Amino acid sequence: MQFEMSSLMPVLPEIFILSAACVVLVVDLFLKEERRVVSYGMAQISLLLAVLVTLFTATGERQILFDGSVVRDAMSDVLKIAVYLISAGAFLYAKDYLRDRDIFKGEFYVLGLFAVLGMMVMISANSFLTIYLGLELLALSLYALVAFNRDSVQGSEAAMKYFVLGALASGMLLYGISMVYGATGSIEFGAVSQALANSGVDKRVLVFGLVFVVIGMAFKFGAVPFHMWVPDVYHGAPTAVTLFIGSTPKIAAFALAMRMLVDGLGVLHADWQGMLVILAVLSMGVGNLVAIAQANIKRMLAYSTISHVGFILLGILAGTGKGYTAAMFYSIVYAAMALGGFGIVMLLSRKGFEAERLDDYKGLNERSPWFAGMMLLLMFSMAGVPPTVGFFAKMFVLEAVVSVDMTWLALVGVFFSIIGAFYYLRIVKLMYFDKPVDETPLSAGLDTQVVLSVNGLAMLVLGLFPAGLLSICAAAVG
Amino acid sequence: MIALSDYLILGAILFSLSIAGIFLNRKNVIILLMCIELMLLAVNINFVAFSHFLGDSAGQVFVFFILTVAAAEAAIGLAILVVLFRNRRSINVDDLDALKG
Amino acid sequence: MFADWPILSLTIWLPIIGGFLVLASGDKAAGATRWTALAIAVLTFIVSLPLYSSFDPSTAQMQFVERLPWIPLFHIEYYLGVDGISMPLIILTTFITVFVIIAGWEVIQYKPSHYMAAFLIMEGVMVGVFSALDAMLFYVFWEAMLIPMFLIIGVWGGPNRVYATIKFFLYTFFGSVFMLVALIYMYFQSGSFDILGFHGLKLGLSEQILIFIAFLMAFAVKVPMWPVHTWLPDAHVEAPTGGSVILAAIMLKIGGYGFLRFSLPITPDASSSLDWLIITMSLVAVVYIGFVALVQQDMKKLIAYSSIAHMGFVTLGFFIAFMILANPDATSGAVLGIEGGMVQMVSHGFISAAMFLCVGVLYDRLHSREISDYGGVIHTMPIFGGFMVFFAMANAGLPGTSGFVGEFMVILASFRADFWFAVLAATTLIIGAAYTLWMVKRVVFGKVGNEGVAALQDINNREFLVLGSLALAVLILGVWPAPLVEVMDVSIEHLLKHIAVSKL
Amino acid sequence: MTFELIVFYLFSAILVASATMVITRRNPVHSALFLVLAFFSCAAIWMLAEAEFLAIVLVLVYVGAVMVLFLFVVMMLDIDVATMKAGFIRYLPVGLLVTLAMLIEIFLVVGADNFGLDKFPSPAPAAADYNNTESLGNVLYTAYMYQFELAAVILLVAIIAAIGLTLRKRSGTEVRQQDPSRQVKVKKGPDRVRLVKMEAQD
Amino acid sequence: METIYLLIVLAPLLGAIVAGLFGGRIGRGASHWVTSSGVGLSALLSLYVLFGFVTGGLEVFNGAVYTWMVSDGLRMEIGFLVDQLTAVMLVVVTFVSFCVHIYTIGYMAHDEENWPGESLAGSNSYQRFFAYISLFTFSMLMLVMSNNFMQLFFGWEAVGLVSYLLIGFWSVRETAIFANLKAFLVNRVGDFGFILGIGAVAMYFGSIDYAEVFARAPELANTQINVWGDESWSLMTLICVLLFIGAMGKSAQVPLHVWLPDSMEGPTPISALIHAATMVTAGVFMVARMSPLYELSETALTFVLVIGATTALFTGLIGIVQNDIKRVVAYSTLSQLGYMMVALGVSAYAAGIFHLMTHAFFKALLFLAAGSVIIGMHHDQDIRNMGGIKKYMPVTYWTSLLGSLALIGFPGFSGFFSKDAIIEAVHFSTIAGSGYAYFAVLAGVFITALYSFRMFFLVFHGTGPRDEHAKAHLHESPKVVTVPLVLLAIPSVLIGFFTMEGMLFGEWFRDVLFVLPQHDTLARLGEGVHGPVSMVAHGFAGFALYFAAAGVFAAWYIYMKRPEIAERIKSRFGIVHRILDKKYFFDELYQALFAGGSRGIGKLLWSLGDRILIDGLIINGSAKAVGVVAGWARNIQTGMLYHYAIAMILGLLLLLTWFVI
Repeated sequence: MQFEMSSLMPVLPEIFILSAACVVLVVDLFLKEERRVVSYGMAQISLLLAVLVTLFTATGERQILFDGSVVRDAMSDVLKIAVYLISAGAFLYAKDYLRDRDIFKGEFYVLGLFAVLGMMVMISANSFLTIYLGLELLALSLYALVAFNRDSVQGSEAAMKYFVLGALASGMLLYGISMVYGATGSIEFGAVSQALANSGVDKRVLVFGLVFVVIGMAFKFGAVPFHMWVPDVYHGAPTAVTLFIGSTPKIAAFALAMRMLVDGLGVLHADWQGMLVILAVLSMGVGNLVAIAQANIKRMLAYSTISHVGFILLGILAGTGKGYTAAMFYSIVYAAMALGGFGIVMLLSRKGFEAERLDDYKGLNERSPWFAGMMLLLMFSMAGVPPTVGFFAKMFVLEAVVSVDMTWLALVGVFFSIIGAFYYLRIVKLMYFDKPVDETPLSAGLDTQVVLSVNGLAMLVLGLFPAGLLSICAAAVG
Repeated sequence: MIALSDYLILGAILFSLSIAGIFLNRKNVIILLMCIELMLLAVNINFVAFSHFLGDSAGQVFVFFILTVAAAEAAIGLAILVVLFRNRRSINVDDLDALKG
Repeated sequence: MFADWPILSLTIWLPIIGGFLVLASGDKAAGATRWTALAIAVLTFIVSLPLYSSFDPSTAQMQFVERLPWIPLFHIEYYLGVDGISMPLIILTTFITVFVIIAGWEVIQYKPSHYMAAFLIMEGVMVGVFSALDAMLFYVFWEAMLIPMFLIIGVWGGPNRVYATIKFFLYTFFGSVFMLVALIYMYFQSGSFDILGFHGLKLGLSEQILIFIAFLMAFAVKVPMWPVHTWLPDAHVEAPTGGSVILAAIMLKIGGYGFLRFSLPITPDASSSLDWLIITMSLVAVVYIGFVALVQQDMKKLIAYSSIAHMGFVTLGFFIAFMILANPDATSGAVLGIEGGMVQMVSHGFISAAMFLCVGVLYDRLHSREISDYGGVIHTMPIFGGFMVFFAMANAGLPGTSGFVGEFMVILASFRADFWFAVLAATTLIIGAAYTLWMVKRVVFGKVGNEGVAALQDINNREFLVLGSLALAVLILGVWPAPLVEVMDVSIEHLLKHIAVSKL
Repeated sequence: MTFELIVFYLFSAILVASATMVITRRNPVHSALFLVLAFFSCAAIWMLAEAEFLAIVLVLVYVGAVMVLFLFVVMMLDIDVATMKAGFIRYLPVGLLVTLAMLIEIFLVVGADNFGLDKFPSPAPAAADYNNTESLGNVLYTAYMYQFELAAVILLVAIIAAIGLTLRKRSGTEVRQQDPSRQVKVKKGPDRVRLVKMEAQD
Repeated sequence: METIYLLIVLAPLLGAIVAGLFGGRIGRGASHWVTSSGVGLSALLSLYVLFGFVTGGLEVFNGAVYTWMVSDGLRMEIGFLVDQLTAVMLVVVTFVSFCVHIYTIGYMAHDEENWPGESLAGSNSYQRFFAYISLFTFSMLMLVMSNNFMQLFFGWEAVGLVSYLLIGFWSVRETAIFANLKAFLVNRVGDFGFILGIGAVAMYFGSIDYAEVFARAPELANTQINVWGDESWSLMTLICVLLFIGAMGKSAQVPLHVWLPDSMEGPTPISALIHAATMVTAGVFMVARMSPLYELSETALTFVLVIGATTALFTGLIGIVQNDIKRVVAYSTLSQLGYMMVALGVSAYAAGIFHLMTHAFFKALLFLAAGSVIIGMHHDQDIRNMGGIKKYMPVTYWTSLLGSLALIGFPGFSGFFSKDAIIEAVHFSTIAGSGYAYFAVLAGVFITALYSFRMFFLVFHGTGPRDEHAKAHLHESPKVVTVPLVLLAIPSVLIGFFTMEGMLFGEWFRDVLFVLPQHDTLARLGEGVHGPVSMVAHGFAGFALYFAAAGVFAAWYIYMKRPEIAERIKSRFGIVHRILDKKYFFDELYQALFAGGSRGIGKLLWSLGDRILIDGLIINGSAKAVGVVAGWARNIQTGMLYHYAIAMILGLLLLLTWFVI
């Protein structure tokens, strides 16, 4: 086998991010504490450059590389770009927060970039092995990030829980992969898919393996009952990290599901559809219900994530092109919503004060009408109220579900979203209808303010003009 | 002759034991980590067995990577454990209950 | 000459964009903000007028159509148009909004720019609801209405506003999400979200019934029909005057409009087989709610309940059409019922708006809505007292006012469906007069109740303008409803022809 | 019963027994040692499956590095062993039940019905010149090159994470440190001797 | 011609608008000028119209002014039907109204005394009053000139509105605003039936135009409508009864009569105009107008007859024990309305209308006279405080006497002709209930005479007011008050004599009022009567005249000659007196049953239905349930790592069991 430079071109984005991470890692060693912002800047620039690199190397065709290990297609390009942009947003919001807490260290950005790399690998994976490695790369980076604030009792507890459960989940995933390997004799998606199509394979063994694979995916998504880590990790991790965990990995999880279930095990659609139905219904139910009982906004958003995952699963389980498009749209939109939501949490936090309690949002409209408006848009978007984009995300998914004659599932979905609307409304209520307890003015930097505004307004603008993003997703799914 | 099912049953027993370990062990986080090592071992047995019976090297390659990752995982897990212990002076699983609800 | 202009789009987006401008202008120069808001509202009203003047009442076709692709992948279009059913409601919306802005002039001191902006945005959105011909566009406007209203009640409302506004939001949200599923379902049956396409869709009876129920949940909550009405009194009581006005005058109409645009033509067979349900609910609304209104101590609550009872006539009028159609020897009455419902909607828009504004006038002065806190208002506010009595009479359905027309038509039509429907519906003559006039007696007439009342100032020019304009509208419509009925006549006859044909 | 089978069963028994000990021992040091035993027996079983390279890696990497790390950490952390197993018996029934249910369900699938010799005949033993290590090495650096690089990145992340989490720059009064580079740079004068003026004490 | 009719209607409306909206600006004088001249113009034009019909110079006019609306093929128009019946009503309405306008100038001259000083509503109450009565005139004219049911209902409700406003005119008085609410609501009960009747007409005739409806009436005469299960009713009976329920409200027939006595809370001019002469007779007018329908349903006629007779007798009885001067007149009005209804019930529509006309004049006269007395007595209305007013107020005295004589049916006076015609018509009638009615109307004659002259004697004769202060200031009312009295006294006495022949037996109503031959009681009466003189002679042959005389004598004997008898009767028949004094407990019954009952139902529905069941249980209950479930569900998240792991393992087991096994 010969390697030519041209064969590396399709993975140039991965190579670029890897190099960037290493460069940041090294450069950071030589930086003084007060110059740490350079690492940050480099990380941001590399993410933005990665967008360009991805765009320039994009061919729009489906390319299988490295003996079937990697796939480069339109979906991977779109998802990767979303990951870069949202990660960049996360890094930006995190900056002030980290600095205020004396954990503004290069490792954050290095690990963050490695996590991005992990996600990219997942997004582009074409074999179970690649996807596993990508998953672990992402997971290991995240474990470390959760424990990033070493002096935080909650952080280390969350990290421990995340780690143990994550390891358990990847153990299960591997067990499932081993069964699939045993049944099909291959770990490469194309080959697996082909082997399945040629039947002769014992269905029962496959479904048995499938269950484990689905669980591995469900854990990454945080779908009930594999969701238990989500609230604790969101809550315990430093908000800057929660922001990161809460946003982009959902895109990666979507890719995980698409690659494994659709590319690899698409033939078993009828079987995994049933599993995803259970997971989706439970997720929407538990997520929305328990969120109501939360007094901590990070936990609340965690449960809200779980409920949104239920919706993403709905789109995937439909098993049609439109369903995948809808789920993809939803994932990206959700990542952006979560980014904005946690961004506001970061905005309100300051040195020695975590704006975690719901009561901290009281009277935000008095303190900053603009950002109250942004949060309003984000919350209504999460609740799925038009004309925000969250509505369209939900609507497309429902459409996909209805199109496969599962109208009852759509009804379950909308029923739980009514319950869900309550806790989003409660935030709006606190911001607009209550008097502020804390009158401290907001102290975020201009960059954060601008990006956060763009983030919030995007909910509205995308809601008014959803066709663009939607057609991109549709084209990506193919 | 050793049948494929023998290997797989061995893997299954190990897998179940590791799960039982996670289940039963409520005091010591380290043993949880060990259980996870056991679980990966079970998976590896599966892969090796399949690889052997299918005459395909991919399974063994997979095991190779699992071992690598498991090592990395162990390192990070133990690092987190150390951080946890520093913060709490305990690695009792029962004490990890600050985050709930 | 106006036919080529995108009048509907203008009417929708002018106030929305204007609203954001007002929002951006902030509260530093509150006076300028108010004038800007008023200018936008008036301009919107003027812009909407060609809808009436250039309207061709001789056709049931959609007019002023605008059609652009919006989300091509799902065949969702930006598709607007009006017929005789929606056009009067749009004019009503633009008309009432002007007065809501004026009514909130100096009353709203807390963040007036937000207040004005919320109403302007809502105006645009409501016009959107009435003019959307794409179901998804309709739904987007329909739900978008909730946001400004949620804030209006919550921010400028009374002491129990949070409960009221969340109840309002969740109630209506609950109702409408099921409609969403129904719309999506129909999308797969017809291949697009074109509402007119839905009309022609063949559907089985059980499908129709499920879709009908989904629509019913949305529209019944909005109208509101008994027994899903309880959000309304709370919302009304807590809302600021402008909010109550918009809520009563226009938002409730959206539910009624929905029945005409969706339930009836899309699921005629289900409507026909479930008409007893709607009629029962409507009659319960008329009678039950009438009695409930009688014992209210709070003026706004009383008027809120009265709104529910009046909207009962609307739904009654719409659905007796099916009973009449089912009767083989009946020839007429169905159109009368539906038109009666429509007239009732428009008229109720004026009257309830005026009633809430009247309460608002009092509330602004004494900060109480309790009936018992007033008495003998006529002695200190004779002009206001005159208006209040006038609107109360209109509310009680006095001939010569618009309140009479719709009720009269519906009672006449319901007689054709069943004698007892007419009997129950006609009880509103008694109960309606009882609760309205009893309130008037206790508030307006009698000896001056207390020192607060003794110190009242009569309405100023601004309030006079608002109430006077509405009084004129009520009177004109009552004395000569023909122009209103004419524009909707062909459309409704077309609708009736459509629903008379079974889809099975 | 062939020799191979006897060996398989023997090591399987040891493997299962030691695994059981791992999860039931009170003292984590014992658990760790039993885990080492389990790895050894597993390595033996892999040998039977002609995965010599992996068997050796397992012993070398796992027993040699990972388990030592475990032991190191166990020793380093000051753990009260006495209380470690309290409540074990209480959860035993439930644990057993769930484990049994699990086992039964897995057995139903992976049992001889699906994976018996009739379905999967034992492969012919590899030729004498077959080199497991070589064949693995071949694919590892060609077909799996991408993954191989990724594995390297994962290890790098592990290093960064472990260091980032546990390395502490000790400062201040907690620990007195020597810094030879600073010692060397000491200059004459104020660096060496510091004159302290004190008020006369009476 | 249409212009004249429009002018008749619009002139008062214009006056009302000017005085109502700009009264404060233009002042009192201009207000009463503009309204009075408006009504005056109407009156003149009405006379012209009537004259036109008398001379045959005018044709019946039936035409639309404008189309109110067209819906579903049902054309609703605002239009006029002017025929002989309308012409009579026009003249009655505008003439009485004009007199009342004039009278009001005097009566309301010092109205500000009735208002608290600071009341702004009181500051222009004078102008407002004129606006109201002009508006009333307009409404009443719309009613009588209507050519369709919708407009009839408009007029019907509009007069109700003005009545409401005027009864509650002195809005500081708790009793007044209670009375107006009561009046409106009781009327609404009638309207309830009325609108249903219109509904029935509209739906079965497909039109609400009189001409079309009447034309189609015969073909629908035997239509049955299904009301419940197999039960079906005659359409015509249903329509007529429903419409008559409306008439019962407006014309204050038992049991919807309770509002009329209370309506005396309003200023006296409106008692005369609205609650005696015009509005309350709208019911009579309506039934007469609908004679083509009523004739087709004997059941409905019986219904009308029985209700009318009952009203005539029993409300008259109450009049005997009343002490408020206006209430006595009010009960007398009730009783006389009963007579009119009786006439309609026996198909003597012409007699009914005839009595309506004569009654309008003499009852307005009596009310205005009573008002004059009240002015003199400084708004003391208790007849027990009066007496001997004759010498202080001669004009009032004499006009009152003429009015009272007309009322009791003194031979030759207008009341005599109309009332005697009714009694005789009942006598000739054969429809069910006519026996009872005959007894009632005869007894009524005695009672009418008794209470009328009881009042007359107590007020004008005897020793004089007990209150010396009042006595000192007692004097005749000003010209603006007495002139209308005189104006009204003339027709009270004479009109019967001159019009009786034409109206009762002549051609006048032949094309307007429709009577089936078998019902035509007047025709049978007409066979024996030729001209007014013959009628008077005929009167002496009947019982009625002697009953009336007995009544007058009894009144003189009991209340003037031997006042102690009255006391003795009162104590002897305590229960009867109490029943009469309490007006058969109707008010108490209604108050408890309807006012209290509906409030009770309302409270029940509100608290139980809305608040407890719907809101409490379903809405807040489900919200609470969600909250409880949420609170419970969050406990699953124990924080314990092994629980989390267990959850995952259980999830695994679940999926395995579900999909693999």
